[in-house]
Amino acid sequence: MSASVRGRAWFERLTGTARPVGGLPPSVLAADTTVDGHAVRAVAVVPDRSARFARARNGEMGIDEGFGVAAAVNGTPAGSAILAIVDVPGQAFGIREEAVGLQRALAASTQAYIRARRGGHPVLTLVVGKAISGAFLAHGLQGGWIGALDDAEIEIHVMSEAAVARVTRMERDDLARVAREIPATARDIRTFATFGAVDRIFAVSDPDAPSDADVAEVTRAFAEVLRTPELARRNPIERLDAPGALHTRALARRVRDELQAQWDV
Amino acid sequence: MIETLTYEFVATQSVEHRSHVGVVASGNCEILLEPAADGRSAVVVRTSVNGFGGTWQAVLGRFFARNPVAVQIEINDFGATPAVVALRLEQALESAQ
Amino acid sequence: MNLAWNTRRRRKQERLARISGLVRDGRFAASDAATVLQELIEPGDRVCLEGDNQKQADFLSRALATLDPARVHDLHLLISVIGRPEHIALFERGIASQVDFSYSGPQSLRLAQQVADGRVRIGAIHTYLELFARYFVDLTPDIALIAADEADAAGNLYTGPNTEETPTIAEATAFRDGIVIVQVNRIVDRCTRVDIPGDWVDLVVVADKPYEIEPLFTRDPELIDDVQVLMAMLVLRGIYERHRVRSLNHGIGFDTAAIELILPTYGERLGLRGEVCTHWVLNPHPTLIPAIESGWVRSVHCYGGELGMERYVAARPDIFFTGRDGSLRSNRAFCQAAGLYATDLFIGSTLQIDRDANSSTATLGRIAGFGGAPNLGSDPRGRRHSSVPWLEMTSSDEEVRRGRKIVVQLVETFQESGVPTFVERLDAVELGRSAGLPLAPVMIYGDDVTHVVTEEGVAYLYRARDIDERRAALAAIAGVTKIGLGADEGRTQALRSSGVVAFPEDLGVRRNEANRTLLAARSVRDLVEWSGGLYDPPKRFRSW
Amino acid sequence: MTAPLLLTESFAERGARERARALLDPQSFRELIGPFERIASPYLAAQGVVPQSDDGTVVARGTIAGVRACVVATDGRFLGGSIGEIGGAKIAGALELARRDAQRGAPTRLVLALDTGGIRLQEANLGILAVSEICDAIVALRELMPVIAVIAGRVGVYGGLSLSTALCSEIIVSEGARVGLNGPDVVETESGIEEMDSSDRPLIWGVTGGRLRFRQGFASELVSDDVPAIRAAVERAFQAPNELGPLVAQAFPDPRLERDDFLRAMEIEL
Repeated sequence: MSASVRGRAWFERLTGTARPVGGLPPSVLAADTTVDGHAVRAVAVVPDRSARFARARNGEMGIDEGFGVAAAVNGTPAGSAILAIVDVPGQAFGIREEAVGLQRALAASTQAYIRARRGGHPVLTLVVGKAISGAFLAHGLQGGWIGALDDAEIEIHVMSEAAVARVTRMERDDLARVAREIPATARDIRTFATFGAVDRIFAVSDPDAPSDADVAEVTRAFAEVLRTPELARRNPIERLDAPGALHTRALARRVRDELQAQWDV
Repeated sequence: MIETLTYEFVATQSVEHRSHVGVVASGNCEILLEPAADGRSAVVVRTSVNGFGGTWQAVLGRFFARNPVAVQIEINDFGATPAVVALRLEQALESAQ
Repeated sequence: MNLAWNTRRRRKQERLARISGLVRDGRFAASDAATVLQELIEPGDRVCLEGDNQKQADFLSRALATLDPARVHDLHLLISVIGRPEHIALFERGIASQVDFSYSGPQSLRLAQQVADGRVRIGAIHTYLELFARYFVDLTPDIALIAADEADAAGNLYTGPNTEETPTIAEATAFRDGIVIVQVNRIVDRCTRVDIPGDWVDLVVVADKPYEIEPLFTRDPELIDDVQVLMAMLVLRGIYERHRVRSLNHGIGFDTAAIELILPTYGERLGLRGEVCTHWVLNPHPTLIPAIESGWVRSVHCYGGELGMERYVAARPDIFFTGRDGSLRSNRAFCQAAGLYATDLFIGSTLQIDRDANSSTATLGRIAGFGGAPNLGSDPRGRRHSSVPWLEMTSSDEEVRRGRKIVVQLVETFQESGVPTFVERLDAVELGRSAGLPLAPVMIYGDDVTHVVTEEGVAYLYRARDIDERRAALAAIAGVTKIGLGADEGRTQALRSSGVVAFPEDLGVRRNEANRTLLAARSVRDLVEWSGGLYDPPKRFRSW
Repeated sequence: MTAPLLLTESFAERGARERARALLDPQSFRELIGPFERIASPYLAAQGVVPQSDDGTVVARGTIAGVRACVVATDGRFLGGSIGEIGGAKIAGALELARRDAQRGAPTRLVLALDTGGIRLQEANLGILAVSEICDAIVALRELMPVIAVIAGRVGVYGGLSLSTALCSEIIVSEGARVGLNGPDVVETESGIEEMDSSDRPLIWGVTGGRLRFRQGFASELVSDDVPAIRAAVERAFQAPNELGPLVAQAFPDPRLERDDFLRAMEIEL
């Protein structure tokens, strides 16, 4: 796998000369910057060729990344918003990670985002690359406001296509056909957005090397959100009320309604 | 893909309750059984193993020949053998009586 | 006429002289194995290669397969189980051209191909006991390649819990001037116990690694399903309880494992402990542990051992046949004889059964054989001791009468994926024809079968008055197979009334009770717990 | 002759519904959105899979030790206990309602009896969204009262739900259960058989089994596969202090060690 450059590129363009937050593993970037006068701590997970866990060198969420992102988020200064820049090809697929307990490391960052958001920090997410599975759950999907680039390289799913093929015993062609027929199995950002979790899709000129205009547009959008910070403090359940979700997630809504109706006798 | 089969049988007896047994797991099936009123039984089978309509007919025919109960049955099948199906049917009926 | 009475002995001395330079104190080096075999073995020799059900003389078989076919060819291979790839390589490479055997499970497909290609001719597919018997008549080995755990300086051998057929092969070879070559795992000062005396042994080699052994008799209780529990209940009530079966042999399937596992639960409730299933002829099945621990079992004699059961068996010498060292002594020949003559019941499964209850596990394109089942699943006409179940199988009131062994076939009416078990004609018939065998490979002949059990009920075939009633009884429990659909409802009712057929309700077996909670152990972990930690299952069976 | 095993009531043997029933006080079981309401996945048939009428997830109300309770149980036998739109909404919805009850001063004890291989591939996008809601709802409920996870099935917990499990206040595991993020076959597919041989059962249980998770302090109780033992553990768990601090890394060996040396340093038997 060739390591993606996007996470770092967007992080650097969006944080500029801001001083990096120290004490984090090299694969976790964090810096305190400002957007339109609002304090923002940006956090990204990037490839680190010399990471001590061999299975977490291409930007995957591993042990150090999970606890590292958690530390970065937990250390957010009071009053500051958080920006998660997402380009994560997946969690680390390693036996050492499993033995140590990768679920706990990724729960650490998940919980950090949740508590930050529920504690009043606006949490924004910008998906600039892959957002796969446990890695996305642990870094990005707990954002109160989620934006994404409009780009074919962006992939959102729970498992690589090869692994899906193995587990479901379906051919790649069949998987592609199913993805067209059943949006729930698609891997592209536009389809994902129909479920109500994506608030904004940005058309950019070069996702790998964002232009000044690209950065300006994204920054403008952030500023808008931060002027109405409750937009970035929305809890995930509120996505069910997004206009798209009324239709695409009707079944989930119905289950909740039924549960509520039957909860007490 | 999934095959859906429907069957009807004449019934003379009734059951008290509805019942639910089994699970959609390999070699197994889920059965939902509900009382029906009109002296007829209706069965819907959904199965991932195609081409065994005759076997289903025979298994269900034998079950209703022994137990002419007026019920609606829904079977969600994942390759259960006739032995498993027959056992689950008996279990569903016993729970419903 | 110039008569010589010791040609075999002389030839043996000549052969051994050819390799004397490579042998020291009766041993040769592993690196010389191929050379030694090449010098000793002559074209056309009968070579008995120890390939047991479990234990394999794999070092020697690998060496044999590397020999130069220009020098060593047309061997007549004698082997219980054709189980390893290099066994087939012997035919592929032209080293052996004829084979007499019992079973070829894992290599059955490749064996059929070799036969079709004309590279090997099958003498016969035997039962184990039959093959061993022929070693003492017309198939005496010139060379025996066997495996043992330990050898001492005098060539005494310890063959461990998996002694299986090693002594039989060694005896047949050694006492008619064949050459006995043993691969051992190690040389010791003093054998743990002597299973084979050193003067039956000619040559010893320490193998490059311990012999291969497979845990063939471990059935994970997690994989037993409710239908198998139902059939186990039917067997217990409809056969064991009814006929008071004390001595018996079980096949190795999950359905017979289910019977073993409901003895301490369902059997206990029926008050059958001490009344049935007391004396067993059986490998040390882990699934028998709960019954042993609950006091059901008086004795178990074994064909072979089972990986992981060593410590448990050693700790239960009242039950198992064990040596002074404490470990199991198995012997396939004696155990097969015991199963034939001294047990009242055999029960096992099959893949196909026809309307006359002939059964076979043979499928097209494979030549598998049946191992011990045809022997155990047959009525020994030479039996002269009586027992209640044996006598119950016949109803003659004449002055001179005999009893009959109970032979049970236990099958679900359909296999997984909708394949019927009851068939119009066994695949074995076509298979026998296409492989040029003089006999269709029938595992158990219908006229030996006394009972057939399916999830539908029990057919008491021994009670049928004639062939027509027999077929009707079988059809009555054949479910919705083509044969079962041919059953006449009225006739079935009559057969139930006359006791030729019994449905679960006739036997007091409730289908709703048929579920896995009746199993005394529901996982391998449970078996370990039952054994008090003495059972040490192989890795592949561990899920904790 | 003593036969203690004959007296145990296996939890792992049961389906989800019977597990929920086993954890609730006798006779208190009441299922919500039961199978006869037939809210089943509409996405499976087109992918060649027969749906199950409860989608493999059971929600049951009742009492635990006399206190209002709700057990959510997933069935590892149906599609590996995978979580799709319906199962996910059942879990998240129950957590949200329990939080509402707690805010109203009439708390409902919530137990997640999970047995799942993770998010259902056939409904991937809906599953991942549901899991993000579940994680959020667990943390939100934990601010008010404990959330207990019981992992004692044949599958254990893998995938996204392993994160949710890690967020619970107390985690009860059995020896036969496993907790990991990536299933062994996924690790083998993605990283090769040298990394993980998915047929090596002792290795799998060694690195993800209940015994290790208990030794690591991830699980608070290691229970035998016995209903009364698990019920007792659940009651104890509701008494434990519900501290909601940050999850921080615990000590582990240098990951640059060779695989087997690393595992041995963790005292994992190979």
